[in-house]
Amino acid sequence: MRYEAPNNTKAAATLLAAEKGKALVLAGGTDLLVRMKAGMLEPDLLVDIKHIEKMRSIAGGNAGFTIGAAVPGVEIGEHKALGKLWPGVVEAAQLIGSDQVQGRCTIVGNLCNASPAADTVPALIAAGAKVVVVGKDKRRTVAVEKVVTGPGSTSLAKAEVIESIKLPKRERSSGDAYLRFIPRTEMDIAVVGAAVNLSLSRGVVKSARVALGAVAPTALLVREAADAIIGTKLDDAALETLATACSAACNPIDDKRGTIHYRTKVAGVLGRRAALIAFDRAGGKR
Amino acid sequence: MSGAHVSTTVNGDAVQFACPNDESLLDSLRNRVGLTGVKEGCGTGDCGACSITLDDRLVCSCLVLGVEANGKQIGTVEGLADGDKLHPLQENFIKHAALQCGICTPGFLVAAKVLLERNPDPSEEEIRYALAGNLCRCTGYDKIVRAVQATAKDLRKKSKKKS
Amino acid sequence: MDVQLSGPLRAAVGNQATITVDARTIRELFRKLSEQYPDFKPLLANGVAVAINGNVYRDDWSTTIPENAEVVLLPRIQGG
Amino acid sequence: MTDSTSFTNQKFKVIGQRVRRQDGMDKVTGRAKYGADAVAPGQLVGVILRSPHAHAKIKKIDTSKAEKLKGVKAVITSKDLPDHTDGDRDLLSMLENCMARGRALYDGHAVAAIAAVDASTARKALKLIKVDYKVLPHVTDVDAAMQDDAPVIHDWVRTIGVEPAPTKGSNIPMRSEFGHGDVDAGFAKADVIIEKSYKTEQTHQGYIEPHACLASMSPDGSGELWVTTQGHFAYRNWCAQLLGLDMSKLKVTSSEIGGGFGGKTHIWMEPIALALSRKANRPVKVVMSREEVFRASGPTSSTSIDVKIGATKDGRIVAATSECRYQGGAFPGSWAVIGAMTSFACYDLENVKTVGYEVVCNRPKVAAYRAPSAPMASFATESTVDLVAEALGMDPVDFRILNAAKEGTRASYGPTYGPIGIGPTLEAVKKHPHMRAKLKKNQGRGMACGFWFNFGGQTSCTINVAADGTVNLSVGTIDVGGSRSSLSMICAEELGISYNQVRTHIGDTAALAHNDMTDGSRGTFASGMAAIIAARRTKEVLKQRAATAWEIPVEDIEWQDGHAVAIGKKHSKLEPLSLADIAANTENTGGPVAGHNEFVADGAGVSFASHICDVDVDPETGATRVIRYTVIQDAGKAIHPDYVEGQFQGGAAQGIGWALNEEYIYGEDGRLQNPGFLDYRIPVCSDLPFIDTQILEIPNPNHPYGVRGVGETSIVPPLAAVGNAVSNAVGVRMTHVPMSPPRILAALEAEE
Repeated sequence: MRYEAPNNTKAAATLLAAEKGKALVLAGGTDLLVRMKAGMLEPDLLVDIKHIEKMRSIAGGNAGFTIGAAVPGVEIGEHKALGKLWPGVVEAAQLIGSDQVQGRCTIVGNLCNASPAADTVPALIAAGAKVVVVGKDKRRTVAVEKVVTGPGSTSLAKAEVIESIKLPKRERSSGDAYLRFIPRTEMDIAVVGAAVNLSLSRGVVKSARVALGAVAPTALLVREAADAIIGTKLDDAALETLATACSAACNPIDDKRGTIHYRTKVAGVLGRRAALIAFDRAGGKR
Repeated sequence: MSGAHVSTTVNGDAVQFACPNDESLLDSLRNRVGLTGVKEGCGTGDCGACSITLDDRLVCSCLVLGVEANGKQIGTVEGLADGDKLHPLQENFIKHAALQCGICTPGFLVAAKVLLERNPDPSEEEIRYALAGNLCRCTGYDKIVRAVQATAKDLRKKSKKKS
Repeated sequence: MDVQLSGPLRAAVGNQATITVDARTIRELFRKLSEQYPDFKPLLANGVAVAINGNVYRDDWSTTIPENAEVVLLPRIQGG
Repeated sequence: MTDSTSFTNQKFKVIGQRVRRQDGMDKVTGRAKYGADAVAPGQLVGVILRSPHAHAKIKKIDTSKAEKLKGVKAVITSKDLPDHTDGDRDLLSMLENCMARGRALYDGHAVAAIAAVDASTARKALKLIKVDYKVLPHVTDVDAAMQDDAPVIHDWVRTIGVEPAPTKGSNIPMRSEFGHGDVDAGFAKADVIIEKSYKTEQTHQGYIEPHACLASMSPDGSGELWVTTQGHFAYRNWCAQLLGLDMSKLKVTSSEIGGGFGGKTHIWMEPIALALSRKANRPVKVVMSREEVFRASGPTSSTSIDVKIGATKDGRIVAATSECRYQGGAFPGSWAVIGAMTSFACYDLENVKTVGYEVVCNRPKVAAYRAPSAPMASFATESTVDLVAEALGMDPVDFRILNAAKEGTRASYGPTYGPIGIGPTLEAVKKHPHMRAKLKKNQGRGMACGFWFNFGGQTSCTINVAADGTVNLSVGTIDVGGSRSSLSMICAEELGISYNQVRTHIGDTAALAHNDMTDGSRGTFASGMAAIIAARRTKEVLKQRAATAWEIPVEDIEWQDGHAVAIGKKHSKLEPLSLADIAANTENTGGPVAGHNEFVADGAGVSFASHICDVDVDPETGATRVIRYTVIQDAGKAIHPDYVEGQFQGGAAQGIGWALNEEYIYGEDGRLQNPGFLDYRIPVCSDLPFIDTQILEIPNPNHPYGVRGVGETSIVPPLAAVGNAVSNAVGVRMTHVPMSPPRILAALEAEE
């Protein structure tokens, strides 16, 4: 296995394109190295993107943030402006693993690992985030919900690498939240994840996006759940409709982490609870 | 497996080693640098026994490649004491019986040190969540949390005196 | 004296819960039981402990058994 | 007097203090050497190929390609481990468990092994071994394995303990029965009878240090083994027997041990490491991965238990029965026996009958786990006890106090109890402020009792006095949690010197006579008793030396506060001689001074605990948090209270993990689905509150200081304490452990 650490995105894409065998991007490595150790992955080339200056920083503000693909969770947590405007995205990023894992893991890695249970993906989808994809010859921007196509698979071409994540302009009176259910208080993979992002106008929900994780092969954007609360002050009836819509959208599996029945039920519970937090953060009063 | 020559700094000392590209930094530190205080409990980032600092960030050395350490600053449990003077955390772990078998202790000490540098006055809850990445099977964490609380108190007293 | 048996040991002595044996030490007790009940011997190899007046003796066969003592044979179990 | 082990109620100077542990410095600096930390010149890396099938015939193993790979120095299969067991079925099972002999019996069963120059070569070579399997039907569930149509795993298994003796093979190696009185007559008198069935899933000890060893064998049949173990003498004996070696030619040195809890009382890959080393004629280090630890070491039994308890209106239990079905993994064990023995050990019962069934399954061979088998039986009993109390309208603590065993009670497993602590722990529960703390909505409080036997066993130790008057104590019981410090305290107490003048070490198998393992909570009890006797013998030698120096009769000398003192007016001019004074001149008084003891430490006192637990249950998700926990346990006498508390807290934490989240999850294919700390969920720091402790000291009459074992009992009550708390919080009775969120939510929905 070769190890390369290029210092610009183009060079990374070129290395990936030139490799005849299996080439993989190494960001935080918190998933990749575990799989390599288990013998599930045997790459011929690792392209370490942590030496690419552009990918190591968080830029922007109200008009939109750009988070570099190699920024570790701990730095996302330390970014005060980001945490103020996008608390849901930040808390989702902070939920990935322990403090030790936070020192390495990245949200782009969390996305590209393509696990149905990834914590940041529902939060990013709810936020309306996009990713900047760089290939050997061209760049493109893709909505987060279009990146993962199934468990372990993405829409990225072989020579493509994600350079950054872009969060949209933040409107006034907006708030987001992400909640996940895990059996312990830490260190588990989400059994269910729910993210809600909403904006208010005169105390009424003007726009909303609701996304769920770990309840289907990919994270889901649940429009019916958002529709349930748009135009409301998040009254109990609206919340109940949202919860029902969340549960209805689920298409989960039975596995070692949870049952179909459990996930379906708890998706509604978490959707409701996340909506309440987001509403509160947006300055809403019930 | 092709390999790499790595120049790094471990506990303040310049260190060089050669390793295969797919070797974890944990294995490099244990088998090539000889720092067996860094422990492997799982190899998957779930137990924290291999905790080190990498450029002052807390990480699991099993989730870092040896080759990634090139040009970095590494801190391990072996670097905690200042000569024959133990770090206050080390003192308090002994004093408060915060270890039984001791295999998790190096990881806890490194993680707790990073915590107290970031947050000199953590609540019990903050301590518990900050140390959630370090598994201990012997103590039920009770005396570990108490040792960290005692250290935080000691260090705050000390910095008050200084200022 | 009366010797009470429990667990799988009962089966080795024809499913009796209590038998009468005269013995002054654990060694003598085991010797006599092995002579009288051929099924007892393989169980002895697996381990048998003897409770004499409530104290459990797992190893020392030289332990003496006082007169009128309560004697209970138990499987010699393992700890963690 | 010197060798007496009876309790004497002596006054202590050192015992009971909270001194600094002697291995602390090494353990906080990273210097302590564990199983994987040893290095030998020219050492090879050993790796093991494991079965991916739950049950399969091994038709052929082709190792030729692996052998040809450059850097591979030895490849072994069961052919390299010929049967030296001479008809000993248990020993043969042990050998077969270390490496499959024609059949893989569980997912993870070792099939072949390789020693190579480095890890990547070894891993590459593993992939070159071709195994031709014929997959056989498997069974992993304890109840399913007992059915007539279950695949029979060993055709030679005949159920012991049933009449008539079976002629056909089954998965039930043994039925055992305990009890006394007439349970039918007892139930006939009962006003309330509660009968309930319970299931508990398989858990693992979860020690953080994986199994690791460094083996070095020479062609002349001698060898050395550095290994993480709870019993290096047992490992020595077993490895020598399985490999056909002279025991005395194999020197086993125990490393620091990174947790064991029973899981390191059994050999796994150690004989393989030795066999690889023998074949390669080079040292071989084998370190299990975490996945290997879960798949192929010795977890505890999964169980299925029925309990029936009858009581009269006045709150007396008049009859109780239990049937304990314990899954013991791929080879016969005796785990249900212990379940049956401990089921009702806390209670004073006139009519009681308990039955145990050992069950063989296609899972790894079960090993001991802290008070092995007792937590599951206690879960079933203590849950039912709460139900009976509820049906009678009685307070569950009062109900237990009324029925608790006491001195003179005939235990349900046979013998009559001496002085015991169940009653006092329950009285302490009643008085504890925890019982009066306020609870909020969806919070509940539960309590439960637990029992463990505790063991003594074969023990030897040596005290060596150095020329400056400092002392070494060498013991042969592994220090799993701080016992070296406790033993130094004991030695200091007896010799009348300070704790810092004594240093305790673990001797290797060549340095001391045989010692049983550190299991059954025996480490400090047995080695402590041995050290007391050895120290008293050392004092006799020291007195004799003083007598020689002074040229007076030894009868005129007493040992006081670390000094030989000549008694009587005629000796008034003789200044007392300190231990150091005597030690400085031993060459003139008869040579080096030492004290030994080799004996069987019988008389371990039984131990009881009562736990109180508060939980908070989220009724919408089933998530359960333990918010307050109190352990009250009888220690007999706490030598070092910090480490007694540590045992109480650690056991409680393991029990809480078992109660809420820990379980082996097998797929339909019989493969373990969660062999890692990610999905085998042991409690993390943020899952637990502080665990309060209260040490009771009801002296064990058979120990000079009154010590009882303390290590194991604390894991027994938590399963039921948590279950009873959940029931009191949200009104559902959980009968399946772990009480994971999906199970609690399902129970809540069923209740609706």
